[in-house]
Amino acid sequence: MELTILWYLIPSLLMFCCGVYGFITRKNMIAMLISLELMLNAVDINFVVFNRFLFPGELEGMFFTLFAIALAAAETALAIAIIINVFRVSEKIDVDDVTKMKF
Amino acid sequence: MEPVIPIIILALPLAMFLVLGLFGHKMAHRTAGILGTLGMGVTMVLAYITAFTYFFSGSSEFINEEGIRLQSVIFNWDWLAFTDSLVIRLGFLLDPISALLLVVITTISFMVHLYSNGYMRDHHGVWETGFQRFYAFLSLFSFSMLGLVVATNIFQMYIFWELVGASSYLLIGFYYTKPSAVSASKKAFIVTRFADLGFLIGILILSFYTGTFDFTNFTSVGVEGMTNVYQIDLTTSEGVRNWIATSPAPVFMGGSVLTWALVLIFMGGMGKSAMMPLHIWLPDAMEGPTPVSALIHAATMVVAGVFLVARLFPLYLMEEVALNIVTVVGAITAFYAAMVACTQVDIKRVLAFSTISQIAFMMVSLGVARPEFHHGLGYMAAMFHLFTHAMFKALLFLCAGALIHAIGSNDYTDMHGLRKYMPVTHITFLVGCLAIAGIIPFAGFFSKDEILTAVFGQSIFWYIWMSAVAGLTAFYMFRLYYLIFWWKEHKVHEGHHAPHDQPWTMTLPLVILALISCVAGFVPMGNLVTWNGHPMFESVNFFTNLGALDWSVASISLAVAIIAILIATVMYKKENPLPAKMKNALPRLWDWCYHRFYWDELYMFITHKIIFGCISKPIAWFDRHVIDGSMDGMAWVTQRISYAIRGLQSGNIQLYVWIYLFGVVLLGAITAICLF
Amino acid sequence: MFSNLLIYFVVIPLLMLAGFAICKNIRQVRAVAVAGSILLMGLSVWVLCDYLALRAAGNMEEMLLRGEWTWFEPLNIKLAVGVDGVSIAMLILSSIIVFAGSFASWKIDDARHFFMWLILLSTGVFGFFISIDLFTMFMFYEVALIPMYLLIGVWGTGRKEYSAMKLTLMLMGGSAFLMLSLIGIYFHSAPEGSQLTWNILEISQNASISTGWQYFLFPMCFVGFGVLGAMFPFHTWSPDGHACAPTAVSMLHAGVLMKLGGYGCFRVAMYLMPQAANDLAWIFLILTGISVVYGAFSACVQTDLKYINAYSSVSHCGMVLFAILMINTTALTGAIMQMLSHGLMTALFFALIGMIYGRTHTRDIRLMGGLMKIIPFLGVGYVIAGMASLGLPGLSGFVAEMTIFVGSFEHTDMFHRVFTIVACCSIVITAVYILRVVGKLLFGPVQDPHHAELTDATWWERLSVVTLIVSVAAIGCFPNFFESLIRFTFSPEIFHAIGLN
Amino acid sequence: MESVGSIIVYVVIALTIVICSVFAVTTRKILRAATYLLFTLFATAALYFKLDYEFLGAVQIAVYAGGIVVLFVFSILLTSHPGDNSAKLASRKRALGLTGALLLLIVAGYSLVSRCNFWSALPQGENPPMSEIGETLMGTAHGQYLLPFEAVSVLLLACIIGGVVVARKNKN
Repeated sequence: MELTILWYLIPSLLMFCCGVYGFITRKNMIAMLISLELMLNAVDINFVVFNRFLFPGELEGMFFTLFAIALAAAETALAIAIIINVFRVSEKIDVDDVTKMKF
Repeated sequence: MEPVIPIIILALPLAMFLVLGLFGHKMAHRTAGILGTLGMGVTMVLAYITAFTYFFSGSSEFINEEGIRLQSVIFNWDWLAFTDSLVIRLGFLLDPISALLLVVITTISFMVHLYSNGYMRDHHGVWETGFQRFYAFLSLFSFSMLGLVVATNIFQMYIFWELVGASSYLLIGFYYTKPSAVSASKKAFIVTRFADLGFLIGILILSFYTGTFDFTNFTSVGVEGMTNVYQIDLTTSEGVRNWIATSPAPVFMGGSVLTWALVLIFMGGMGKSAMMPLHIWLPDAMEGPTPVSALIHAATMVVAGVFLVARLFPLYLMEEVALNIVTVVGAITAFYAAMVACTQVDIKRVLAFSTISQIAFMMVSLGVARPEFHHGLGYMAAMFHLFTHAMFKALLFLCAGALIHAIGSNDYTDMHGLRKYMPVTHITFLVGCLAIAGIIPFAGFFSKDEILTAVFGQSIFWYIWMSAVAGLTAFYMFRLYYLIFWWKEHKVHEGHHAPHDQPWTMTLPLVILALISCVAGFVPMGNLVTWNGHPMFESVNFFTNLGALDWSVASISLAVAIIAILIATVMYKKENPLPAKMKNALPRLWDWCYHRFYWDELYMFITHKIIFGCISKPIAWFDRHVIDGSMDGMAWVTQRISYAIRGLQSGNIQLYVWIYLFGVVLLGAITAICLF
Repeated sequence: MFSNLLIYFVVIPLLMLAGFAICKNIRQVRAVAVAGSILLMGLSVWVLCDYLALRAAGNMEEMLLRGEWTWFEPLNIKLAVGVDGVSIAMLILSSIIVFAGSFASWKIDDARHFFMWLILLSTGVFGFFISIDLFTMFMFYEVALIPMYLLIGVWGTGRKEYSAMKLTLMLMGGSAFLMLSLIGIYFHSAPEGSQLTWNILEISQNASISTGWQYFLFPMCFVGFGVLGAMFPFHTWSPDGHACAPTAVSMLHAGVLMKLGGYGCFRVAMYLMPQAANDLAWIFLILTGISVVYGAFSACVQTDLKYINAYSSVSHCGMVLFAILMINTTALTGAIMQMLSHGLMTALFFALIGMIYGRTHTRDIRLMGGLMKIIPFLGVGYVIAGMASLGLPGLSGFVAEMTIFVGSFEHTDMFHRVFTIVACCSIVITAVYILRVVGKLLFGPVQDPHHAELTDATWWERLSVVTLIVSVAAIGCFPNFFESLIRFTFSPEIFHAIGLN
Repeated sequence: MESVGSIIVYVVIALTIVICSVFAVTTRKILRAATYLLFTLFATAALYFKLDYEFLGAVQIAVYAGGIVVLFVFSILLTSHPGDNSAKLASRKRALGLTGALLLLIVAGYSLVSRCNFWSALPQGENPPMSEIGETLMGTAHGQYLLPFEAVSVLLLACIIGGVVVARKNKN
């Protein structure tokens, strides 16, 4: 059996769908953030896989993933800071409670 | 002629208006009165000089070797150039009728200025409020009227035509705290404005097809070898007619363009001269101070319509239809106004209707004038009557003013038997009545006789009709005379002193005008004013007019007048039940006459119910609710939609994500399906 | 750049704005406003003299005192200025009204900010009249419109927020059309392959807008400007807007801003797209013909002084557009005269209404009466304004209307004739509503005993009113000067639409 | 032809990824979700190793698994009360999530399966040497990444400051 590109992409797709499901259904903002990380990770995998399979000599995909990881780290840190701040104000971190940022 | 004097004639009243209008309220009443009167006096003298120069100097500018009087443009300044040929000029055209009118206007105006010094204060010598304003307006009116009669082109005439309308408005509404005066002034302005609309459109038509505004281009040819001197010549008018007949679209809705233009211009004249059915403003205009009625609404402004037709007379000769319309309108108006005058109670109203009737006489006279008949006798007769009528009607109005001033009421029911208390007024009023009734040798006799002769020459039917009107005239004037000065003895009210004659400032004009009314008939008008400047007589002396009478006509009209006066004497000299009997015998007719044939009600209905109620109000409603409503509606719909889609912006991030995802999936699905 | 005289029409107001920014009290604000407006008046007279001198010296160019400074190279946008007789007439009108308006708002609340916005507005107005670059023109046009929102919304009376919003939205709606058409014109401004331009003189010279495009762009452009010119049925911002605006704003708005509409209509729409102007004029002629009569009839039954005047403006401004659409020299000259005349007399009207309202605190004519006896100066002013409006000879309304009528009558076909006569009828209706107001408001017995104690005009009010009356009378008495100033622009060689007609 | 060992490794990795992802989003205990996330990240790192990207795998473990997950755990501890479970999901919400995820899965899976016609085996490749990675990251020539690197470093700095500012306790 040959492990073609498809075999690598399918777990990544499933991971992404899990992320989507989690992001839509979770109430807890940290849990939503976790789902977000899943999605990001799935994307990272894709970059790496495409890079490896289609352009074996190049490093673009790898670097993109590298930067994505850095960005994810930054984003998580900031999001968590916000969440903690929200928690201080409302003692809860449910996303339904933070709907004032509209209109 | 040097233009200095004509310029001053126009400039002086204007200057008086500006001075009195701007600084009048800082002046003493007496100063303002004297200033205004003096200004007008000087103007009068200058106008006399001008007219005298014109008629009698024999200068080649004014009369040629054959004795034909010429039109002379003294000055003509460009005021507004629409195109190269269509230029409004302000100028001074001196010809027989303008010279005549200069004399009439300045004379009456001066008399009125003088008279108002006494009239515009009460018995204790307290000046009327706004006395200075009154003089300012009088000066404005005189300026405008003078400008009107000396107009060199039809647009200048229109300009001053509007100005006299405005000054008439201001003067009728002089007692502006009185609602009736305010509404009368408004009515006068709007009715004449409506007529002016016709005038304006007429001007537009005429000027468009002829490419000129100048009167001299319509009616005259230039005199060879002289600039600015013209002679009336029918070939010019024929040229105009033929030119229009060959221009594009010479016919409009059945009438030739020239007919339309002339009829529309005549409509302007009908408005100003209070011809039926545009007469309704004049009786109401009597709300103004009586001197104003004498000046504007009897002697000068109201004859502007006659003057207008006379000015364009050679053009009117080109269109028989237009002249016939003038005749018919005049004849009907004359009869109507005379009928109404027989029943009115307010003495100024009687005089107002009498004025309408007399102006209608002039119109008829113009309407029947033809060059074939006695060198256009009707034209001369109209001008003659204009002149004499101005004198005796101003006299009558000033007498009425004296009576009103003394009694404090306009109705003859408050007067009766005043002959002993006010002898001067009595005599002068009687002179006026005799003049208007057409008793020899007073002024009215001659002019009215000429008119009747002219009518007789054209149509027997209208001759009988106009003679009847003349009889009615004599009847209602003497009815008025008897009801004021005779009927029953005056009872002195408690606490009132007996009425008495007035101060000299008021008496003097009465006497002067009465004297003029006695002798004006002997002015040999046939040699001074004719439609084409041709003199009617070989030579003239004091009795020319008398000698020229057509006694077959004159004796009949004299007889009619005397019979009418006798009837009036029988009915009204002593208090008796005859008038009441007559009223009861013809109740319907009397009612209609008394209510002026319900014209005012008809107009009220048209303006209030139809124009305001059925046009203006619906339009205003339409604007507020439909037009504005549709704009507001658009705003409303936008707002509704905004509110509706605002729910999507719920703040629920998960929903946003789902929608976003849905969109992405949808796009992906579409792409996937389309690509495979 | 500063050697060009015209640029100072923008520079002076901007300096005035800076001046207001550092003013400490109302006296200084007034001083700046008066000094600035006098400077502007002087400048406009100077420009007039310069212009006349150049013309007398035989300079027959279309526009004089031209200048050009690029400010966005890639799109060829320039600040291009230049004037002809019409623009000069408009500049003089604007400066007179700004002057009178400054005096009319002597006692306004929060004067500093009020004047800042007012002067910003007039910057736009002046800029609009001197520009010959479409883009700059449009920019100034917007600068003139936007402050109106704040001026009405903050300093107005009555339903001011609603009116301000309505006015701004409707005018913005017009601007949207306008912008579309201006951009359209830009992209057809030059023949294929050569440099596109915004400069109206060059566009007119190139004459490269195809007839099809003209048919598309002309209506948009005309409607865009027509909204500001209160063309039926886009006029409803005007009654509400005027009714709620403070005095000086009403004056400036009716007096000058509405003229932007008419000016734009002929300077942009008709001048650049002569073919479409000729072919499509009839559509707008119907609308403006309706405007003229419709506004007059509406005014007859209004009870609010400002509404009466606003509807009368609809009628008179309708006359402006009506005359423009007649496309001949006389009528177009008349249209500009009517703009001048209407600008001055409406400003006068609004000034007087503001002054009366400031005293009686009502604008309902049913609640007032006999004011002539109590406040004679204002009363006389009002009568004069009314007389000007109904076309009394010697005042400006007459010459303007007569020029229009004479010009309109040059068309011999039934369609034009009928509309000319319909327009003529408005002079009667005008008399009806003017006299109705004058009769109710000024004459008759005093309605409200409280009014008996009112005081007559103060010196600054007198100054404002007298300035306007003198201007109205000057035009009315010496019309030939103004008409010959204007007429040059409308020769068939310059204004191609006339040649095609 | 892939070696059996390699296939087994792949299967283990893939199963871990899928199962742990599913658990990470379905478990009701938040701390467990973080733990499942950790496993998923490890599995991803293993995938990178398997694809010969050792440096990337190391970074994945260090930053993601080591850094971010710790951050999560800390924040969970800071914000949740003891014994706190996530509330039960409303069925509407679950349906929403499921439809979204499944739709995505179907569409993406379909296009993936139908479009992935480049059935190539894993090409021969080498683990990029560390020096090459370093040069690529630090170079300024074409295809080198100094500028993004700097940008990311600035971003991280901003992030640190932002985090401090946002999370700082208000004085009042």
